[in-house]
Amino acid sequence: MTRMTFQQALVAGIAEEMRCDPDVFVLGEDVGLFGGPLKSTEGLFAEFGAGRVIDMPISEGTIVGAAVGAAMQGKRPVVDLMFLEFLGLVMQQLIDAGAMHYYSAGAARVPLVVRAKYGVGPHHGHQYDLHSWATNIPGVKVVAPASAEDAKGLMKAAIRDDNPVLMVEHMALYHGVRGDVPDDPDWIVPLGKAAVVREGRDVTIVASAMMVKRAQQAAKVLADEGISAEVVDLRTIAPLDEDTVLASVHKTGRLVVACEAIGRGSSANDVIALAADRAYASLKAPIRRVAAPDVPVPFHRDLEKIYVPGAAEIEAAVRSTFQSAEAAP
Amino acid sequence: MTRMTFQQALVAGIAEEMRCDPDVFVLGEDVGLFGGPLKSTEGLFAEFGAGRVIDMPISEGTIVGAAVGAAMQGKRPVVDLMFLEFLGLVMQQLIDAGAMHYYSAGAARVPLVVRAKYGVGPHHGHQYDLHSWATNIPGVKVVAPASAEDAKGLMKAAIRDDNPVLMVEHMALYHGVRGDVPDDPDWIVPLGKAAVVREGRDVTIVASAMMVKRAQQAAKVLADEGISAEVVDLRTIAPLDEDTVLASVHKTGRLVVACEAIGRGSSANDVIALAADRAYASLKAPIRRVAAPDVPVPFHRDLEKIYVPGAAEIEAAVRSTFQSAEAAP
Amino acid sequence: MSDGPLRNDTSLELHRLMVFSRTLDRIYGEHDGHWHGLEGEEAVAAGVYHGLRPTDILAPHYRGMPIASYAKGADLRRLFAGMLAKKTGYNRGRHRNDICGPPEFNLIGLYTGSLGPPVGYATGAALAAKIDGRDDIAVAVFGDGGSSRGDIHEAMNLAAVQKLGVVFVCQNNQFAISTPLETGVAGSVAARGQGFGMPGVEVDGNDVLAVKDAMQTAIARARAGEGPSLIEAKTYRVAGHFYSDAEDYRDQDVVQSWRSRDPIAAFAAFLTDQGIASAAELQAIEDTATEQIKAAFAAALADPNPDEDDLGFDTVYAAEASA
Amino acid sequence: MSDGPLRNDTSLELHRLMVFSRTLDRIYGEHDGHWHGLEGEEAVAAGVYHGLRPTDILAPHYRGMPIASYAKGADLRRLFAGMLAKKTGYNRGRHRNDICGPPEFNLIGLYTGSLGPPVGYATGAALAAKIDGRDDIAVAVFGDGGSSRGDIHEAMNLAAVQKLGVVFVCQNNQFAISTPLETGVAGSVAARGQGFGMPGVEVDGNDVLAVKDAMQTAIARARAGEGPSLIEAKTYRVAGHFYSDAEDYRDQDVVQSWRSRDPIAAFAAFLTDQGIASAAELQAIEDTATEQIKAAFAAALADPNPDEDDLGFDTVYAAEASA
Ligand SMILES: Cc1ncc(C[n+]2csc(CCOP(=O)(O)OP(=O)(O)O)c2C)c(N)n1
Ligand SMILES: Cc1ncc(C[n+]2csc(CCOP(=O)(O)OP(=O)(O)O)c2C)c(N)n1
Ligand SMILES: [Mg+2]
Ligand SMILES: [Mg+2]
Repeated sequence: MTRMTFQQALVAGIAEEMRCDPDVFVLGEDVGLFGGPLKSTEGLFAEFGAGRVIDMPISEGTIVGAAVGAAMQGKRPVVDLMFLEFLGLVMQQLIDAGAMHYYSAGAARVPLVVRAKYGVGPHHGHQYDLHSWATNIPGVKVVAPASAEDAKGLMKAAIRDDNPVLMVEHMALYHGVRGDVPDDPDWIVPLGKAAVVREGRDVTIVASAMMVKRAQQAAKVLADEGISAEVVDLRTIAPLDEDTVLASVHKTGRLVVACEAIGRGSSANDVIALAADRAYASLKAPIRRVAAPDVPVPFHRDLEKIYVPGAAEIEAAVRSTFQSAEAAP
Repeated sequence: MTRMTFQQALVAGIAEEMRCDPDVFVLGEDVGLFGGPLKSTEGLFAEFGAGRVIDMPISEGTIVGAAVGAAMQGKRPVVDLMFLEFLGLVMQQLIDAGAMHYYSAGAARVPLVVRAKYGVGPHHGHQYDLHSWATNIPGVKVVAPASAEDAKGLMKAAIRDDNPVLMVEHMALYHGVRGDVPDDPDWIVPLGKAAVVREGRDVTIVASAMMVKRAQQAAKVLADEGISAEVVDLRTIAPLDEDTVLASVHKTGRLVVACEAIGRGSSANDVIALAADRAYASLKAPIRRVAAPDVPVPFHRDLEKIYVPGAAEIEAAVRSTFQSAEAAP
Repeated sequence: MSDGPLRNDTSLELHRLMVFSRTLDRIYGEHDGHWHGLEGEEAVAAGVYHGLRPTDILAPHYRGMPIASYAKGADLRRLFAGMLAKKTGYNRGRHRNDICGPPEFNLIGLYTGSLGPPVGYATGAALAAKIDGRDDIAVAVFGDGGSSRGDIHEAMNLAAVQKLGVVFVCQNNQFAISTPLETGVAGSVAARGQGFGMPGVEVDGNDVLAVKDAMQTAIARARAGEGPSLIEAKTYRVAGHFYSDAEDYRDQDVVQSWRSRDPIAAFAAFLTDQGIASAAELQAIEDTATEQIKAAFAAALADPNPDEDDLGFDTVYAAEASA
Repeated sequence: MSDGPLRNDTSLELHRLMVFSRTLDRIYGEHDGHWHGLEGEEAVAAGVYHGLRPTDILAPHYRGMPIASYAKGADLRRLFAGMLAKKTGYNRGRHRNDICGPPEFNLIGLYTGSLGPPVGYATGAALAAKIDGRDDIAVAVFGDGGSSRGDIHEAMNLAAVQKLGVVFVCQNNQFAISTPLETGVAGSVAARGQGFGMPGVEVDGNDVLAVKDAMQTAIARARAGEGPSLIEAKTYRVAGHFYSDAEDYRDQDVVQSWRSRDPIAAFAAFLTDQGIASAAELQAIEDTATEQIKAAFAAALADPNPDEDDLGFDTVYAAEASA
C-alpha cells in the first residue's frame, strides 16, 4: 500500500500499465514535459519519453480519432482530453468507436481510454458534467472513480479493457483526496462493479465520483437522526451494475440518486428507471433524484454552491422519502 | 385544412414563417435547388431563392455555428442537419447556444432551429436516434412531431421560439403519414405541451414520434383484451410537459414509456424519473421501459425488426404491469 | 496519358481494377437504386487502391468502398453479401460493406454515416506504425465535399507535425450530392498542402497512370518517414449521386463532355496503342470481370439472411482484455 | 516599424490601447494567479481591435478578451466585475468576462471553454450581415494553438465560398500552453489562406502599425463584399500561459530576447522619434491608464456579490418569441 492523492493514483495506474504493456501510450494536449493539465500525466514523460507520451495539437476530434485508429491497430491509447467540456468535440469518434466491434462482427477491437476532468471545485472552470451523453452510446463504457484506490484500480482496468472507456475525473477529488492504494501490479478494480461504501437498512443512496463523498456526509448526519442509509458508489456508470443497485434497493425499499450533472437527460435517470421497473415491489417511497438544475453551471462561487447539489440536499431528499403524505394526486 | 404528408407539412410550416418574417432563412447541405434530403426543403428554393435558402459545404459544426452567430444577430435560421447521426458533430455548438441567454444575463438570444432526420424506416440508413444527448444540454429544446399537423404546428412554433430547438424528424413518417393540417398562418402547436392522443383508464403509454403510432396500435390491441390504455404523445421532449404526464399517470396508475433510442441514457428515463418521484403514490405497478437494446442499429431488415421496439413489445410491457407477481426481490 | 516508370503488368492490373469496378457498379446498381456508383472515377480508385501492402491501412472514400476492399484482398462474394446484409457478409448483416470495408484487411470505413472522422482514424493508424517502428503507411481518401470537414484539416496538421506516413487523397469529382465544387470548396484542395507543410499536388483523375505516379511518390515519402502528402485527383461524377438520382441540378452537356473522357476507354486505347495489351486481351479481362462478378453476386444473393444467431446483442462489448 | 497611411491620432489611440492592456494585465494578474496575461502581445490586440464599428462583430482571442471588450465600448468597471463574477458584471456573476465579452457590444466569447467554435459564430454573424445587405464585418481571432481546430478550416472555407466579410486573425504567440509552434502548427497559418481562396499574410505582431495596416486592407475587402482575408500576426507569449505558470518547458533566453522587442516600448520610441508625441504625453497616457484602471478595478472589487436575485434558474430559456 502507498498513500497517494487521487491524481497520483491515476498516474500510478497508467505508469504500471505502461511498464508491463508496451502498447499502452498516452496522447493529448500538454501531456508531455508539461505534465498534463492539473498534473494529470505528471512524471510519465520523464519515465517513458516523447515516443509514448505524445503532445498533440489542439484538435480534440482528431486526437480521439487518432487514438481510435491506433487502437484498431492493437495499440492501447490513453487520451487526456483535458476537460469533459470538450466531449462535444469528440462524440462522433466515440459513437464510431463504440460500434466497431459489433458492426465488424468481432473483427475490430478498440481498446481506448479517454480521460476527462470536470466538476465544480477548486479549479473553477471547465466544470460541465457531460458524462451522461456517453451512456447513450452503445459500446462505450463510462467510469467515474471516487477514491484514490479506485482511481488507480479503475484506470488499470480501463486500460486493459478492449472497449472504448470514458473515464471522468472530478477535479475536486484530484489533489484533495488521498488514500492507501495497493502496489501489486496485478491488482485492478474491475469495470462494471459498483461498491457498497456504507451499509445501511433504511434507504439506498446511489452516487458516483464527488457525489459519493456528499452521500457519505449525508449518511452520517442521517444516522444521527436514526436513518440508516446505504451508499452505493457506482464506479462504472455504464454499463450499470444492476445487481448491486437492485440488491440494495430490495433491502432498503427506498432510493435517492445523486448526481452533479443536470437532472434532465442524466445517467441518474437510468438508475431510477432500473429501480422503478425491477425493484418496484420493494419500494416504500417515491424515488428522489438529487441533481443540478437544468441550467448552465454559474460562475460565482456563491451561485455555484446553490447550483451543485450538496450533502444537505441529499439529506432532505432522504428525509422526504420517510414522509407519508408524498405525491398523492 | 389541407391534406398533406408529414414532409409537406414541415415544409409548409417553414414556408409560412418565411413569408411573414424576413429574418427566417434556411441553410444546410443540398437544401437549395436539390430540395433537401428526402425533399425536406422542397419548393423553398423556388419561392425564396438562393439568398434565403443557402447551400452549405459539408461542415456541420460550422453550419450550426454560423446559424448560432446569425441568430445572435437577430436572424432566425433553420438548419437542415440532414441526419441526426451527425448530432455528434455539432454538440459543442448546441451547448454554447443553450448557455448564451443565461450566461449573458438575457442580452443574447439564439432563435435557432436544427432539423434532423433519423429513425428506422424505409430510408434504411442514418437511423441512429441520438436526440437524448440534447436533452442533457441546458437551454436547448427538443421537439419530435408524430403527425402531419404537429409537424407543421411545431415547426412554426420552433421557428418563432427564441431558443435553440432541435427538431427530430422520423423518416418513417416522412412520406408515409398524411393528415389534415390547418391553413391559418397564425396557428401553431405550442412547444412544451404534450397531447393525450388516446384517452384511457388503466395504463399510460408515453411515446413520441414513430413510437406514438406503435403505442396507438398497441392500445387498440389492448382494448380488445379489456385494457384501456391512454397514449400521451410528448411532442416536446425537452422541456417535458410534466403536468400532462403526471395527470395521466395519476389517473391510470400504470406507466409504460416507449422510445426508439437505446434505453440507456435515453430521454425515456426522464419520464420514468418524473413518475417514480411525483406519481409514486398513484402507481399500481412497475414502470416499464420499451426501448431499443444498448446496441448499434443493425442493418439487415430482419435484424432491424428485432431491434426496434414495436407494438407487440409495448403490448407485452403493458400486460406485464397487470401481472401481480412482478419484481419481487 | 502520362507514362511513369510503371511496368506493363502494373498497367494491366490497374486496368483490371478499373474494369472490375465498372462491372461491379453496373451489376449492383441495377439491383439497388440507392447505390453510389463510381462510373467515370475508376482511374482514381485504381490508381490509389492498387498495390498497397496488407499491413498498410486504407480509409477509402465511401464511393468506391467495395473496389477498395477488393483491392485490399477482400472476397467479392462476401463483399456483396455485406452490401446485401447477408449472413455470410463480413459483418453478418449487422453493417454495410458499401460504406465500410472489413477491418480484417486493415480497412477503415464509416461506422456511422459521418464523413471526415475516418481520416483521423487512418492518421492514428499511421501513428501506431510510427510508434511500432513499422514502415506501413496509411492512405486516407475523401471527396471534394468531404474535404470541407474540419477533420481533414486537423488530420493533415497532426500528420505533418508528427511526420506520419499518411497519404491524403481528395477524390474530387466536382460534386457533393447537388453541390458543385464552386460552392463547396474554396481555393484549391491541393494548394492546402503547402499550408500544412506537406507536398500538395493536383493530378488528372481520369489518367490512371498519373494517379498511380503521384501515389508512388507519396507512398515512398511516407515509408521513408518523411511525412504525409496530399494528392487532389480531379475527375467528374458522370453518374448521379446515387443510381436513381434525378440529377436536375446540373447541366447534362457537361456530363456528356466528361463521359467522352472516360478513363477506362482512354486507358484501353493507350494499352493497345502502346502494344501493352491486345484488344483480345482486354476483352478477356472484361469477360473475366463479368463472369466473376456475376457469379459472386449471384452467390451472395442466394446466401441466407442473418438470423437470431447473428444478432449478437450481447457482443457489443469486446469480451475480455487481450492483455 | 512600418508606417502606413495612418493619422497621428490613430497612432496615439493604438498606443493608448496597448498601454491600457498592459496596465489592466498587471493589476488583474496580481489579483488572480490564473489570469492569462497578454504581455508582449499588445500590438496584435490593439492593431486588431481598434476602430471597429459598434455593429461589427468581434470574436476575440480568449487571451485579451477584456481589452477587446473595452475597445468595443464595454465599461471597464463592469468588465472587471464580470471577471470577478460580481453582481454588477454584464452577466451578473453567471459567467466570466475574462473569456467572454458582453454580446451587447457584438462580442462573441467562449460560452463553454472550447476554442474554435466562436470562429464559426463570427462567420455566421457575417452571413447575417450579407443577408441583410449590411456592410458590417466580422473579425475572428484565434491563437496558434487554436488554429489547429477544424472549426477554423470549416469557417474559412464557408466564408470564402459565400464571400462573407470575415477577417480571420491568428494571434501567433508561438505557444499553446506548453506546446511550441513547431509541434502544434504544421506549415504556416498565413499560407493556408491561399488554399482557402483568400489572401493570407504574415505580419510582425510586435509592430502595431503593421498589424493595423493589414487589418485595414482586410476590413476594406470585407466591407466591399469581396470576401474574407487571413492575417497571421507573429508575436511571442513572454508571459506564462497564466500568471503563475512555472514555465519549465521553455528556454528563458528566448523569452528574454522577445522581451527586448517589447511592442509598447518600441512604439513609444517610434512616437517620440517621429515627433508624434512627447515623452510627457506618453507618460500622461500611462498615468491615465493606471488611474482609470485602478479606479475601475477597486470599484468592481467593492461591488456586491451576486445573490439569489441573480441566480435566474428560471431564465435559461428566453421567455417569449420576439416575432
Ligand atoms: C459529415 C457528413 N455530412 C453529410 C453527409 C451526407 N452525405 C453523404 S454523401 C455526401 C456527399 C459527399 O460528397 P463528396 O465528398 O464530394 O463525395 P462524392 O459523393 O462526390 O463521391 C453527403 C453530403 C455525410 N455522410 N456525412
Ligand atoms: C477546444 C479546446 N481545447 C483545449 C482547450 C484548453 N486550452 C485553453 S488555452 C489553450 C492554449 C491555447 O493556445 P493558443 O490558441 O495558442 O492561445 P494562447 O494561449 O497561446 O494565447 C488550451 C489548450 C480549450 N480551451 N479548448
Ligand atoms: Mg464529390
Ligand atoms: Mg499561442
